[in-house]
Amino acid sequence: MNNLTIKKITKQENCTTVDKATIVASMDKKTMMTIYRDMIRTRELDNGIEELLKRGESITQHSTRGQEATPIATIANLRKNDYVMPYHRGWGWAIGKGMNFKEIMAELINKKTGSNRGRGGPQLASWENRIMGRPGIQGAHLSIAVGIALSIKYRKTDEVVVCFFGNGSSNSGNLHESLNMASTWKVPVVFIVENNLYEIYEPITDTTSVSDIADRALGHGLEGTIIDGNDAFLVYKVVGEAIEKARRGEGPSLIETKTYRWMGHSSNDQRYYGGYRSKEEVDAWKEKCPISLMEKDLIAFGVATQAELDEIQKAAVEEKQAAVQFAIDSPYPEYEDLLTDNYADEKEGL
Amino acid sequence: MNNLTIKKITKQENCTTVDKATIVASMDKKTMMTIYRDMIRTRELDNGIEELLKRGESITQHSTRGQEATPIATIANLRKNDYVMPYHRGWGWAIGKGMNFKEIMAELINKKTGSNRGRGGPQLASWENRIMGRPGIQGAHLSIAVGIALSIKYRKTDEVVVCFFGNGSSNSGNLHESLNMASTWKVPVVFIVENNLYEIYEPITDTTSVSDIADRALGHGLEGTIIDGNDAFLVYKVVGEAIEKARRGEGPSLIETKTYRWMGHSSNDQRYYGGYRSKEEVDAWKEKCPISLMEKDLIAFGVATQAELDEIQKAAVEEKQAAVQFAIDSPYPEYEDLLTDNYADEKEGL
Amino acid sequence: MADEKITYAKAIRQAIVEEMHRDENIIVMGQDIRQSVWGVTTGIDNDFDMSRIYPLPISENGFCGVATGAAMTGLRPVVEFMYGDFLLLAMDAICNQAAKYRYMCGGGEFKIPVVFRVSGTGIGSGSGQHHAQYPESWVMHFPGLKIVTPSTANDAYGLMKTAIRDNNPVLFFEYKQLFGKFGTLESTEPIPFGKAKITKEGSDVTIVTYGTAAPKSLAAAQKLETEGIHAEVIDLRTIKPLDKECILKSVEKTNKLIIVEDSIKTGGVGAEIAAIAAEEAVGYLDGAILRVAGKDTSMPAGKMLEIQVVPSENDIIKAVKSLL
Amino acid sequence: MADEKITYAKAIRQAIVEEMHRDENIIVMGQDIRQSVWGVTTGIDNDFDMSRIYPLPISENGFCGVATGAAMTGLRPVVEFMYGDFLLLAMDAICNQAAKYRYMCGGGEFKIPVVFRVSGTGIGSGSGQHHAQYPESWVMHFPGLKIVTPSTANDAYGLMKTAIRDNNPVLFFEYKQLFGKFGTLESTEPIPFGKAKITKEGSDVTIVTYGTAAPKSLAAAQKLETEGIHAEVIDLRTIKPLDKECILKSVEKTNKLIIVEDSIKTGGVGAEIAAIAAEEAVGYLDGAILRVAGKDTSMPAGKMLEIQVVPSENDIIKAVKSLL
Ligand SMILES: Cc1ncc(C[n+]2csc(CCOP(=O)(O)OP(=O)(O)O)c2C)c(N)n1
Ligand SMILES: Cc1ncc(C[n+]2csc(CCOP(=O)(O)OP(=O)(O)O)c2C)c(N)n1
Ligand SMILES: [Mg+2]
Ligand SMILES: [Mg+2]
Repeated sequence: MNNLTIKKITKQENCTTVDKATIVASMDKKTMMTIYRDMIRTRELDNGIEELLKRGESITQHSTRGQEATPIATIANLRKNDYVMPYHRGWGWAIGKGMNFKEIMAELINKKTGSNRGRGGPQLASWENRIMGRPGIQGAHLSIAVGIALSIKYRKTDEVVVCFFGNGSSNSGNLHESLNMASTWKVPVVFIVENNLYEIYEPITDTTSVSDIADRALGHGLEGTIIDGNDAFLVYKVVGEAIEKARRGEGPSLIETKTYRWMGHSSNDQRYYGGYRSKEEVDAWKEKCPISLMEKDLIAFGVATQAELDEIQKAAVEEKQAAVQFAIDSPYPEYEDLLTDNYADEKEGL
Repeated sequence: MNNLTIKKITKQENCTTVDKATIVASMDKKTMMTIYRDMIRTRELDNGIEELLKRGESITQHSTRGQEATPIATIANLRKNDYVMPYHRGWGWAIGKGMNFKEIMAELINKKTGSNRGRGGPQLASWENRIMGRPGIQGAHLSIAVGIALSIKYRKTDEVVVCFFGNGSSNSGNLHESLNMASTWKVPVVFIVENNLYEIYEPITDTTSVSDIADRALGHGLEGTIIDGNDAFLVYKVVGEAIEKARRGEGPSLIETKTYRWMGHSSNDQRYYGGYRSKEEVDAWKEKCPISLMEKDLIAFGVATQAELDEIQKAAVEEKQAAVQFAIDSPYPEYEDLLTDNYADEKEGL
Repeated sequence: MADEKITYAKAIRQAIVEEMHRDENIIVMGQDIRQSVWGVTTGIDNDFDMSRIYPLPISENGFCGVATGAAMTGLRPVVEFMYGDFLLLAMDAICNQAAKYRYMCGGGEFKIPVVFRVSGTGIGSGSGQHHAQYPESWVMHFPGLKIVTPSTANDAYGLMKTAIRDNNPVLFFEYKQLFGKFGTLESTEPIPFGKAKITKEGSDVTIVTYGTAAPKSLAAAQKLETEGIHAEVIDLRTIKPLDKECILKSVEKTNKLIIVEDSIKTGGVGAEIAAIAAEEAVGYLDGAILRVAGKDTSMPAGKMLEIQVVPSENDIIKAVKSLL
Repeated sequence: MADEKITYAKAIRQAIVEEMHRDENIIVMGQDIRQSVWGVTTGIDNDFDMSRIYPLPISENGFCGVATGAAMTGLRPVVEFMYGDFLLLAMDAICNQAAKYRYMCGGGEFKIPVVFRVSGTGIGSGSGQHHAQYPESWVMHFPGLKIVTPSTANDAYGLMKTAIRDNNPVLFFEYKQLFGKFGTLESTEPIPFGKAKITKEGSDVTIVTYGTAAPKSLAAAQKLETEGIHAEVIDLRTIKPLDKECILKSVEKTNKLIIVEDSIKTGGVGAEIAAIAAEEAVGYLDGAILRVAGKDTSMPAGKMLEIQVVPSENDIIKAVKSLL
């Protein structure tokens, strides 16, 4: 036996196409309008937050602008009792999963009426909507999502978890450990990585060994999927299939959506436009606005009229106005509130 | 543009074969005999450690038996000033890189004459031999290896680092973070994963989402390579190519060698034979003994005579006997020794 | 039952198994958990289905995150760290996530009933720097956590029951040197957190201790007793919550305080106890507060060496005498 | 130079840049390091080639391991943590590896000259639980590490120089609230570790403090002075090594000790200092040792809220008065 074997493992790409008309035909109007409405609402929420910032409020804000489609079209596939593990980029997941403007805005400026009683700030959570917390530590939520999926499997329900993350946190060891356990245990979690090509100021190439985060599925016995993250129809369809697969008990998926943020990383970042990114690049991505794209599609496919869409826009502005006012008018937590809830069932003295 | 693209990423395997005769022909006798000798010596070292254990010494020992080929044939490619980041499995890397029996055994029973002055125990290190420490934390060494490789690149030498690890630690987030940085920076490190199908008592399938650890290269823009880890000739050749690639500045590699440990995980593990593994499985792997295999090859290819091989065996036994005695006769560190070297340039008081 | 001898390891096992029978939402997780390096969960797959037993990969931070997520949604994971030292890998999942999650999310339904069994803690196997540390103080600083440090089979049993029933993340320390020690179970009831045990009464000096230092301290006190020195020994049993009242009351009686721990002295648990006493027992403290603790050094490998850097019975006796 | 005003952030930057010019083995690493969230290293790629500047991925444990390996083999990495809170991800690389590596490997040529810049520490941005902690005490327990906590531009400058020249792993804390504060550099020389600074002399009470609590403590002491209360304020500057002599000498004079820190009280740095004093200053301590510290709670988000759980000037004043 002197013929010795050397086995090489490489990656293979395989593209298929899907006709948008087919996707549209498979969806009901309500779902499509919900996706559109929630994208519009998310953008209005962003406007509202900017108003608050201009008024001098301090908010840790990572604008959603330009990235509305992925979270919202993803979540349009979910049921009320499905779980979402969000990450820091934007608030699309919050809007999509059912949080209202008031509880979000009040929380962001730390008012007692906020979703987390004012103390969570950007770490929005909502038990009612199964939004399971948004740690400030990038990547920490990935394994928590796997734990939730494990408990779903243990309880033998057909719930699923959707877990979002960025290209930046895909470099965290947490991703590797989480994908490994999720895949070994075949638990119902769908990982969505929104690859917007940057971390804070760093382009992905300076810190990341792959340009397609989906490649990272391969180290865990999974296949990777890559799609345009700005096309709500495509996201809805492709993620929807992964969610159904998870519901059927066939295990986790990793889907990468290519997208781009229009604004600075956070409200502190004013260098985003022609600083570490070129103006041409930013402008080109603005051309690919997920909202305009869907607007065109809805009209073109005869799903909605411009009047219907305008109505949605108007309602969102009103909702925003009311919420800004609500947040401003709400009280801060009392001093004592700051010290509670470190423990469940808490007694004096610990 | 209603044709939307879905890109799927999958793994692809590609086998090539190499004739052992070609490898043998390409190697000089000295190298082949060194590999054989160091495998024999490693096995004798194991015997010596067992003698010490039987005498009641407490040693944290992870027997090399059955896995001699990978570390030794790998290191046969290295120069004196190349670096080795070892892991806990066995002592092949120590022997191969040039540590002597005395400093190893004395260290393992915590004598002052040991390589690490008696305080490192199984955490063998040797600055002289560029063995850069063997943390007890599985996977912690992976990123340290990348750091050494980074400093090589910075200093513009053609040194390389070889970093060994087990299938078990391949589940650590450290692997992901280390491969990512190594690949992004293209630093000269060769990762060798010895996949012996088990962790302590767990078969790989219970904790690990892939059966081929080499798949994990794909998440970092690298290709994976899989070979029989018990064939010294094959290991020498395939790893040698990766090392040369690293020397040329062409970046890191990940090579998986399939192998098996004959003994328990550590000296405490007596369940290894027909406990969590079947007797048939263990016995089948014993048939694939890397030392017997090379012995047969050396004779068959006319590289060495049986008499030469016997001489090597005899010398190793003598070396072992002397080292056991040396270790036993050596003194323990003084109490004061236990408190030094927490700091470099240490002064009284810190 | 009070007559049956049981080891510390088996007492922990018994508590876990009884709780698992009581509540089917309890699962156990750990590296090599069925065969178990320390013998605590060996063969647990004979008692329960594998759906309740999770062999874990070498992913300490990841698996603590998993346990946190599972705990948040109805399960009660009992997770083993094979060695205490490995906690440093999982500090984010435990101290940034599990500890803070409820607070961060606004309280309410967010609860994290998880037990992190920090097994194989301390010296005893001679395996060196990364297999012999005392991590109790690493986690003491973080609100949201509870910390249990049993020194006997009985305490380990009763406190494990409480730990599993608690709705918060609990770090449960299990010590290598104690696994084989026999004791008797005094009751099948859980032992409440935050109640120290006075293992020996005395009037001359108060010795506050926990974990592996507790049996040593008691032995030292018993020797001192034969010399006519009456030391009171307080075994804290839980570090968080801490039974401050018990300590202060004892010091009020003895006027002297020594803290004994195997952990490294600087920044150890003893520092916090000394600081509390220096702040609150001041009217009745007479003399220095002494800490008898591990040396400020990385842990040497080797059973013969490691033992030299933690306090001995004799160190405790000397400290007591120096105060009187 | 003594007249030129410079911010704390720029002082750190200047020290790094000067050292980098002096020694070409120094490299800087950090997430988004060229643009720099805190402004410390912004534009450093104008001063140095990219071979000396490493933008880092979100891989805190991994990149600290990388820095350790690079440090062991001839480089002197200066590594930024964007926020102090992220240290919990890298505890293994720092406290198990960098801290113990030399000891574990037997000393000799094994040296780890690395500076971990724990930047963005403490409150100031209102971003919540994971962006506002005070991690100094998390690392205090580990032999092998040094810990620097500068409160002024001058100290930050001089201590950074020492940190970079030190042959051991150094944690260098940089505080959000201090980045914009102006100061003057008194000298271009490094400031030695382990030498506290008495920022105000006094005879009535000793206030020991560090980091962000130092300016508050000084301000409180100055107000007290106007009321005829003479507090002595000791700014530790480094926590490890700790200038015990300075503390004990001051307490010998004042007989009273208060420790002020923004960190959570339980298991904070103050506990260790109180314990040392309770053990060693006992002859001349008169009254309780008080700790004025952060509340035992997870940090709330929001600038308006976070400020409420750390001590105020007024809390310090009240504590002093309660002792007199
Ligand atoms: C563990 C950790 N490291 C660093 C940070 C600081 N940080 C916050 S967001 C961010 C970049 C994230 O990039 P990405 O994941 O691509 O998300 P994006 O902001 O682009 O949507 C960084 C480095 C953090 N919050 N947590
Ligand atoms: C971080 C960490 N977790 C767990 C352990 C305990 N442990 C030591 S060896 C081992 C199994 C390692 O398996 P593998 O990497 O396959 O190496 P092998 O022993 O099979 O050669 C485990 C779990 C450890 N030392 N470090
Ligand atoms: Mg991004
Ligand atoms: Mg293995």
